[in-house]
Amino acid sequence: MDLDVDLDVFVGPFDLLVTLILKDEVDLWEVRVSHIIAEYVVRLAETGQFDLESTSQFVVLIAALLEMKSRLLADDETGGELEELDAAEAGEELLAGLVRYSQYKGAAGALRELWSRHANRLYRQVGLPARFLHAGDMNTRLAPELLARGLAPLLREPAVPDVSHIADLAVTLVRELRRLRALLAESGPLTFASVAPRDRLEKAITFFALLELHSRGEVTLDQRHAFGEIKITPLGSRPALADAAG
Amino acid sequence: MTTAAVLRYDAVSDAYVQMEDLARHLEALLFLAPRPLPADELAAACAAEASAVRQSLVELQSEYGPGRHGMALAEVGGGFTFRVESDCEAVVRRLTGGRPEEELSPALLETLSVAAYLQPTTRAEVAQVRGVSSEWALAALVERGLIEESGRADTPGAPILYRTTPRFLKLFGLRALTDLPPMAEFALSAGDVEEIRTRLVANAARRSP
Amino acid sequence: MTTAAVLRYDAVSDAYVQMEDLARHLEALLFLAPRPLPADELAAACAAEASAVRQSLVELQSEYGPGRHGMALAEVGGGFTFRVESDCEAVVRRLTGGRPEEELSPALLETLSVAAYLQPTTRAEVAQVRGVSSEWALAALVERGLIEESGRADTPGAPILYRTTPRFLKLFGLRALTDLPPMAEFALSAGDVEEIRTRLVANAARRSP
Repeated sequence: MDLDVDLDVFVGPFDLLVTLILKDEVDLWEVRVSHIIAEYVVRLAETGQFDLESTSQFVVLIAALLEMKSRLLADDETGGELEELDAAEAGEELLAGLVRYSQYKGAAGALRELWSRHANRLYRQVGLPARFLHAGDMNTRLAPELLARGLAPLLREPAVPDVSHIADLAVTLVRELRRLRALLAESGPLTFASVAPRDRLEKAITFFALLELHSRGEVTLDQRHAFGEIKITPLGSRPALADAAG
Repeated sequence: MTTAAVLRYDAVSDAYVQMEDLARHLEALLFLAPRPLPADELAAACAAEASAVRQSLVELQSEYGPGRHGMALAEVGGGFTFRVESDCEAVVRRLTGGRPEEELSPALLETLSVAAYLQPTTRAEVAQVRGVSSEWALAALVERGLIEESGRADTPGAPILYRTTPRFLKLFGLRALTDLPPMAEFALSAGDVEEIRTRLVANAARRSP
Repeated sequence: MTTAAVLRYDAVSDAYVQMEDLARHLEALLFLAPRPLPADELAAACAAEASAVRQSLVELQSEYGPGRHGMALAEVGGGFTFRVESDCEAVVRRLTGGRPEEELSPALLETLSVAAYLQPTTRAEVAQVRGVSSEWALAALVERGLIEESGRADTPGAPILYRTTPRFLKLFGLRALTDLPPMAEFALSAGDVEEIRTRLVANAARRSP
């Protein structure tokens, strides 16, 4: 997939971004997944070509990223506590956060201004001549092994990132589509709980497959309340081109 | 052919005088030292009274004032140092090929401003203000010598504390941290805050059933 | 209290005059350069006639004559350079010390290791094997007197070469560079410079696809 993304922390091909995330060289925290999706949608609209194979691969990669990110979020390091707040309290807290943030953003602007005026001034960068560096002031002595240890990480061959599970997942989405279609053809309306696997990641795949069926007009989805059971109803023969919104 | 003489005009005695030894010593120190030197360090090296050093520095500063020499005496980064006069920079760059400092991205500047004003601060605190994890940005700022670790906080988990470096002051042309523009300058007006509140309320109303 | 004015006495016009731009440019170049600069290099940098440069140098040399300033302009080894006046050296000796070596951050130690094992090495090479721009780290090591410039490489752009200093050896208690500890894990000794270089470059390439 040759999608180029342009993010705060990364500019370049999406595939490379995923590789770097898996290698821990780009922090997933700082990747706005919504931006990537937006760029993908824009590109789809521009090219006008829809390829199920590559799109499902994209969706799976995005799902994997979201899953990894949601794990990080659950392990929140920004100190946000998952307390029950009423809407008014939450609003006030959000407001205070925004006001605080905008102040630092203003300060960053002032720093940029100072930087542009001062960063490239020329200072003399020459160490003191050797004759002034007498042994007397060197009362510390460092172990030479520190130098070997400093170089060792750079000499070690970096591990090849394990991307095998991504390839597996790509196959899984196609397989999951087939499985759901078969089940629906066989037994009619189903609930999500009855078809979803137990594993969280696989559950996500099933969900994406469902969304895919829905967007192709093959099923209607019905959920009465948040986090409630999702009812899946097949819409006759496929591919149905009728508007499947609902 | 000309003969040159370096003289200071002394207004009190109304005469041109040679530079005094203390000023010459300070000049030598400032020329050789690879970093800005605080007045007290200068005084200790010269074995001179702080007040005498202060006075000689003032003299040096006007002798090496704007447009006088190829370098000027500046107070920056917590001390005194010579730097090339801005109108001579082009000539120097032609010889040294010195590469300009790499630009700081908006994300780095934002992280740096949080670290500068809140210092010493932790990764979590920076993340909380910015609303995104800032691990990468903090690491990049450490790598560029703009912030450094300064021990650990006395809170659960003993997180690493960060503070700005003398190099930070130098690159931003600040004498000391107290020279940072006051935070109050960037406070939102009451009207702006109200506007954000209104927008938040409108959004919340749209979302709730 | 005195007011200071830097003036040159011009014998022809019998008047005190401000320093000319060419002299100020030369002053800036000589102030910043870590090595003596030959007259023709100075002329090229200033885009000035050799004869004009010669004349300005003579003026500078008498301005920065013995006993005038903290530093004097000297002609050594075919080039011009500022050097500290001998009667100011005692003061400079009293200055050293300020910076404890324990302040070698991980980034500085890594850069120092690369420079130590690969020396002589260039800024570009250090950046390549570390995967990050190492400009500041190299400058900080120069400032601490642990590495120094040692001429220029015989490659396009003639980049500056860096090598470790005698102070570096002293700090790590080494008699000579051949005493650098071997990379136990990789069966490499300090003598296997080419082997180390090849491995570092290959790994760097693998890390950034």
